Amino acid sequence: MSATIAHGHEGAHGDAHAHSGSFLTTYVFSRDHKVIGIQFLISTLLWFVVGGLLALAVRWQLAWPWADMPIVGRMLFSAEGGQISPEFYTMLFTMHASVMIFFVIIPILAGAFGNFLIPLMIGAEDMAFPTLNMLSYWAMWPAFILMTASFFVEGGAASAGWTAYTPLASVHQAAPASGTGQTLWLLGLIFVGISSMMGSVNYMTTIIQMRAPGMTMFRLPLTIWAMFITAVLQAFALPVLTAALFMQVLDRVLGTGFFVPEGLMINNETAGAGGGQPLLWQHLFWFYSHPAVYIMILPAMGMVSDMIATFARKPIFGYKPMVYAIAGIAGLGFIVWGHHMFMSGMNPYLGMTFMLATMMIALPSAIKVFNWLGTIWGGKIELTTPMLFSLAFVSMFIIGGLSGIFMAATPVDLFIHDTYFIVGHIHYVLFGSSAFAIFGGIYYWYPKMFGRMMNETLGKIHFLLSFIFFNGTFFTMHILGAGGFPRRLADPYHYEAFKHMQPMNQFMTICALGMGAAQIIFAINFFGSLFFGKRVGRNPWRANSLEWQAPSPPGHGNFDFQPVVYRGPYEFNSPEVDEDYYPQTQPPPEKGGQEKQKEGEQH
Amino acid sequence: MPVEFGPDEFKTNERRTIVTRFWIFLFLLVPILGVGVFLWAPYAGVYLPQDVSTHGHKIDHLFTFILLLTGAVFIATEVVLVVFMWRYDRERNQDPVKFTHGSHNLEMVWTIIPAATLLFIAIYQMNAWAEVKIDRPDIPPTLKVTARQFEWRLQYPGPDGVLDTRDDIHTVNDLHIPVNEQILIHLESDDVLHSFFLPNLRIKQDAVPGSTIPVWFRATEIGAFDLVCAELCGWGHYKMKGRLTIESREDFENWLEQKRQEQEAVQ
Amino acid sequence: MATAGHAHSDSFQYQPALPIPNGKLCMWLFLSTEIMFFAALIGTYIVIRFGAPVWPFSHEVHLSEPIGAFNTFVLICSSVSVVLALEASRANRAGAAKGWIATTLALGVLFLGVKAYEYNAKFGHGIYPALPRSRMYEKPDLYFASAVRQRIQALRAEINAKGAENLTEQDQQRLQLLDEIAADPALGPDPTRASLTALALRIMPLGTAPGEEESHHAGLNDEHPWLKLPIVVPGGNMWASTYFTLTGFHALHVLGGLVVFALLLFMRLDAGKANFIENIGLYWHFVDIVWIFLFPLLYLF
Amino acid sequence: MSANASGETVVDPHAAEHGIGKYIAVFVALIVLTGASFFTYSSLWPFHDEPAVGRLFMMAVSCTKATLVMLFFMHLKWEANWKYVLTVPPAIMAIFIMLALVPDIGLRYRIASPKRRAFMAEPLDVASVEAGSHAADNGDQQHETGGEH
Ligand code: HEA
Ligand code: HEA
Ligand code: CUA
Ligand SMILES: [Cu+2]
Repeated sequence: MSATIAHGHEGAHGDAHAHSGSFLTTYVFSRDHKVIGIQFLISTLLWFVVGGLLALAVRWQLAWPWADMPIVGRMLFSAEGGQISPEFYTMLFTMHASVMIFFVIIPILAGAFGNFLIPLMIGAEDMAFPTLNMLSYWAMWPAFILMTASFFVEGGAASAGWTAYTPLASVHQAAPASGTGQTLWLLGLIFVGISSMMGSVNYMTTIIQMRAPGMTMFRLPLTIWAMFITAVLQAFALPVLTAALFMQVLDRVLGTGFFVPEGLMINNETAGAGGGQPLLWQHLFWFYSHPAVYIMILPAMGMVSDMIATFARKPIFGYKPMVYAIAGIAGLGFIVWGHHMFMSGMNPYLGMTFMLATMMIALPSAIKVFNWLGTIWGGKIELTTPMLFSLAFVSMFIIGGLSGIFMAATPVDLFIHDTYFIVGHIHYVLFGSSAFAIFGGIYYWYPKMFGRMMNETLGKIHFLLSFIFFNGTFFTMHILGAGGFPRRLADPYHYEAFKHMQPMNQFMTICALGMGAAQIIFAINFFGSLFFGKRVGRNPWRANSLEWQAPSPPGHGNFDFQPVVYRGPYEFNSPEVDEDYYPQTQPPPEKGGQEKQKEGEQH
Repeated sequence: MPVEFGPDEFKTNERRTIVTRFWIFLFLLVPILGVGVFLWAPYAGVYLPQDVSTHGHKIDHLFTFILLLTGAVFIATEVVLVVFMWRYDRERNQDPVKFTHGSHNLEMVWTIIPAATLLFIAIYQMNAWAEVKIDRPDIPPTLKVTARQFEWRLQYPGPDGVLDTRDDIHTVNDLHIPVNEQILIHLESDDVLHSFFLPNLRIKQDAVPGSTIPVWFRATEIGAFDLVCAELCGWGHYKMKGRLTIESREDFENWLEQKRQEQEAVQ
Repeated sequence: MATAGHAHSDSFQYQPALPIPNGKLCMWLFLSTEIMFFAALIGTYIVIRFGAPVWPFSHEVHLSEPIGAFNTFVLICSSVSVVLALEASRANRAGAAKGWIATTLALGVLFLGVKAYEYNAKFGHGIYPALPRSRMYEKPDLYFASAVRQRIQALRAEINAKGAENLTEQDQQRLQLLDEIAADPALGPDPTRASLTALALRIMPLGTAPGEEESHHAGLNDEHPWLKLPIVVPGGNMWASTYFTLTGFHALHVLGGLVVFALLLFMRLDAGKANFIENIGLYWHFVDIVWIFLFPLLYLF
Repeated sequence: MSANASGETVVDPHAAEHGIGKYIAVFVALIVLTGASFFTYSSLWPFHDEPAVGRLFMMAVSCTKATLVMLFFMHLKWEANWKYVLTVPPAIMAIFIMLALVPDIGLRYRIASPKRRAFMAEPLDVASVEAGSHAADNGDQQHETGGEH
């Protein structure tokens, strides 16, 4: 570990001046943060398709259980007569969630945007440790291969839910896939963890040490603040998950008993000597995975703040409260993990404590929501595609967040725990919020990444369809949940009481298919614009933050001038200047020196 | 030389105004349809199912209370969002941009009011929680429920009234309880996690292998309802369902006696 | 260190918040994550250890405190030697630095050697977590008795497989011993709790609590190492789980450090390498600190 | 870039302050402290009946040792205030996660199910052996001893 770190450091220095390289070092094993960011972006979009198709299979089964899957079914499960078997269904949603969370949302936010934006936005030429950075990308591939390989091993992929609750996940006899599949899943996650860990220390070092002159902490764009605090969250939470994952691997491979109680009988077979505590896994898992949900939303919030300020042409409302809110969410995020365990048989007094903390975590979120509203108040809003996605983020996050309040209330959670209410909540915060912010972010920073604009019309159609079909798919889940419809059921209509909910599920599935189709438009736009998009200059959105002062796309070393920062990133429509924007690098008019700056830009 | 391209592209024109209105309308649909769905839900029969317990109404009340509260917040915030989008649209808004970095007073207001609200909910719900999970009745267990892949094993004390003796009465997936009586269940699991979910009694409790977890409630109406397993427990999770029959004391005892005789006949 | 930034006119200027090199900051951050990793493991150990109904005495699981203490000593020495290597390198005495690094490497290897010896001692007694069961039983129950019976039968079959005429003197004695053990009341038709306990104690006597007199008689397994009979170690499975996991992860960290020290031996450790040595030193001290906690927790608690 | 990479700043301003003598002193202190925690295991330790005392003592000793290592070997004694930023939060979080598990998992064996109890480890009942086979033994108890399956 330490060896790589040190090498990485030396490498940073040596590489900064190397302008040419072979194809392999420029595009594949590149140590340039921008290339790594784009690699992350494209890989995660690919994985998004994988996760999305798994979700569509889930939806298919929920709408027409045991019906033949058209075309694909015959190809994939001819043994079952083209149907999804209940074993396979459990694998589907487990892998859907694992791929979406660990291979899409986390790596796209931290990996793709974090990598691309951090050095550009703080005025650095690269990350502090480029080699480490490259390794953090390449650790994702073994992870993904391990995970997907598990579909092809005996017993199939992991099937204990993305939460991998023990002893279902840790005892071979418990589920067909608790053989090799679950072990591969665990190893895959360990690799993801290693990747995130390398990213996290790197981001923290870079943000602490490599800001351009004048870029004080309180002049950082909120995106950077969010990335920074996300990195801190990862640094503290992830090792705990890694330890827990290792313990589960040991339970499965070596027969230790951390999560297996004694006297376990499965299919009339004893399962190991045991002596451990099944709930210990849940504590350790959620100690990471609750902060992880904030790892999945904070960068999105940061990005949205930037976009909203830019397109409302107005300074962000309450910059410092926003920063404190991010920090508050992170801090509180560590003491609420028990809200996933209200019904788990946890000490009920502990449940009350966690409930109180969970209620309080809505506060910083409230501050953020109100400050976004405050930002668009009195502005001049331009409804570009990124802005539409950002406003949709706010709108959807309110729904997702408010549904969290129901679950935080322990007695209500008693009823809605493990029902579709939770599934609705998950997708409102993860898809409606995080993924929408990601789409917005892609439209917004695409010109910086590739020097070309994405097509606005296609973008708006993508937004329109995504927005409508997203709500169509997931809003109804709330009332399904209120009706007691349990999640993770391969065939909910096995229960008489849920039969009448099938038409709603069919409606949701049709919407989900529509949402998938909408993503095709996005894919066309994304890849087509690489070749046909309009070329852009440095600052197409007339934004203030540093990345827009660099060339599009930025060359090696990012800036062709020494960035010096004079103010915060959100000084839109400042009375000091005539323009409606005021770049961070532009010296104040009184002090003169504007010529010098202009010179710098014309390089 | 790269072309400078930016927001100017979308300068004023007729088409743009219409399109903008369209987006604003789309965002307005969110609160309208959102509220609509919840109003429609009870009629469609996808809403809180019939409650037959003594504590259930508290949970339902809390649900409704939080629904109204969050509903109000939801409508307010979404409407404010739409109104701002409408009012401060680039075309419509002729006033200069309000160049401000925020307001300390406003921040205080919108921190303290939600804080108070949330604290209120937190304290308000504690009693209901205590009633279901903390204030355990001081009575001997009515029956023992053992979850295993993929069935519910129920064990009633026999004539001696004590559990775990030879005269215990065993059934599978067939849970009978007397109405209007305090019931105390000892919940166990043989293999993996399961969850003992009685939607109509507003009861849910995971069964953890290795622990005995008490569950208590009091049913108020006679009838037959579902017993659902609500924690993923393997491929057969979906079919791990039981039947709950709430009946009068008399029927219950008859049933128990009948089961006992059936059991003896087998032995 | 802003000065360094100014030194390169063609390079970028930064405004670092902390007056330390990036590498050192990164190492400290990395150590924070390591702290959390071991905190999770130690936390697990603590709740399992104190939640357990019984925990084996160290002698029951062949844990030797003096050996553990010796290993503590070895690690402390290596911490000193690595800090001396840093001093030497800072003073630009490359040769001395390399000497100290080599010393550290040697001490680390010694530590791992002792660890391997300890592991081996436990494996030799059948103490390890294993599927479905190791040779350890949690209580003297019927499972235990039947396992003993099976083991005796297996041993008998093994000896008899040679054919009656090929049996040596030693084999005869062994068969005799096996017969004698098989006659134990616990292996008869109706074993009692007391007889089962007695058998367990006969195979492996109880360990002693700290401060008590060492028990004098050795068990069957000690007297006749070839027997390898199942043993009863109440709490043994969780003991083995936690012991091997905690020390194992610690040993892996030691190994990681050793690899870097080995690489350092191929470099010139002059002042230019001082920062690098400082960073690996920080890591090494951290590994030492982890052991400082593991030793009392695992050996003395 | 930063100083170390360029390899320019190498003169340690504190070199004089903490010479080898200091390290040797710390080394001796660590050895002595190790001896101290080892001492709780010897027969001279007075609190064998109260294991908690010994454990607390050992943890205090360990913390002292860790502090010594951090202050002197890891040079924290001579560092600027950033040392608090980088060490205090992890320390708090580490202690927090260990403590957080206690109220639930740590006390969990108290609600163990009868089935689990049947399999749970228990101290060997030496007294029953000494009492010989007169001890109350009957078929039922055998059954219990052996587990049900
Ligand atoms: C990005 C991801 C993300 C985010 C941001 C959140 C945010 C929140 N979550 Fe969510 N959660 C998940 C992802 C996320 N969650 C996932 C994936 C699961 C399921 C895991 C599984 O089991 O598979 C889950 C499950 C989950 C549970 C467990 C449910 C159960 O299994 O029974 C709970 C319970 O308390 C909960 C609560 C909350 C709360 C209170 C917030 C808060 O942070 C929300 C705060 C925001 C607001 C409240 C809205 C804005 C505020 C205002 C407009 C101000 C005014 C409001 C009031 C006065 C009320 N979540
Ligand atoms: C980041 C997180 C994320 C995202 C983005 C999604 C996206 C989606 N999810 Fe997922 N989901 C989770 C996280 C996520 N989910 C989690 C954590 C769970 C809990 C799992 C558990 O219980 O363990 C869950 C569970 C879950 C369930 C519940 C399963 C159950 O409990 O039985 C359902 C059911 O409807 C579902 C559906 C969907 C759908 C339809 C999408 C859609 O939005 C997907 C749309 C995207 C695409 C379709 C991809 C694009 C495709 C193309 C470009 C290819 C062309 C497409 C066509 C030809 C149509 N998800
Ligand atoms: Cu049992 Cu799900
Ligand atoms: Cu959570």
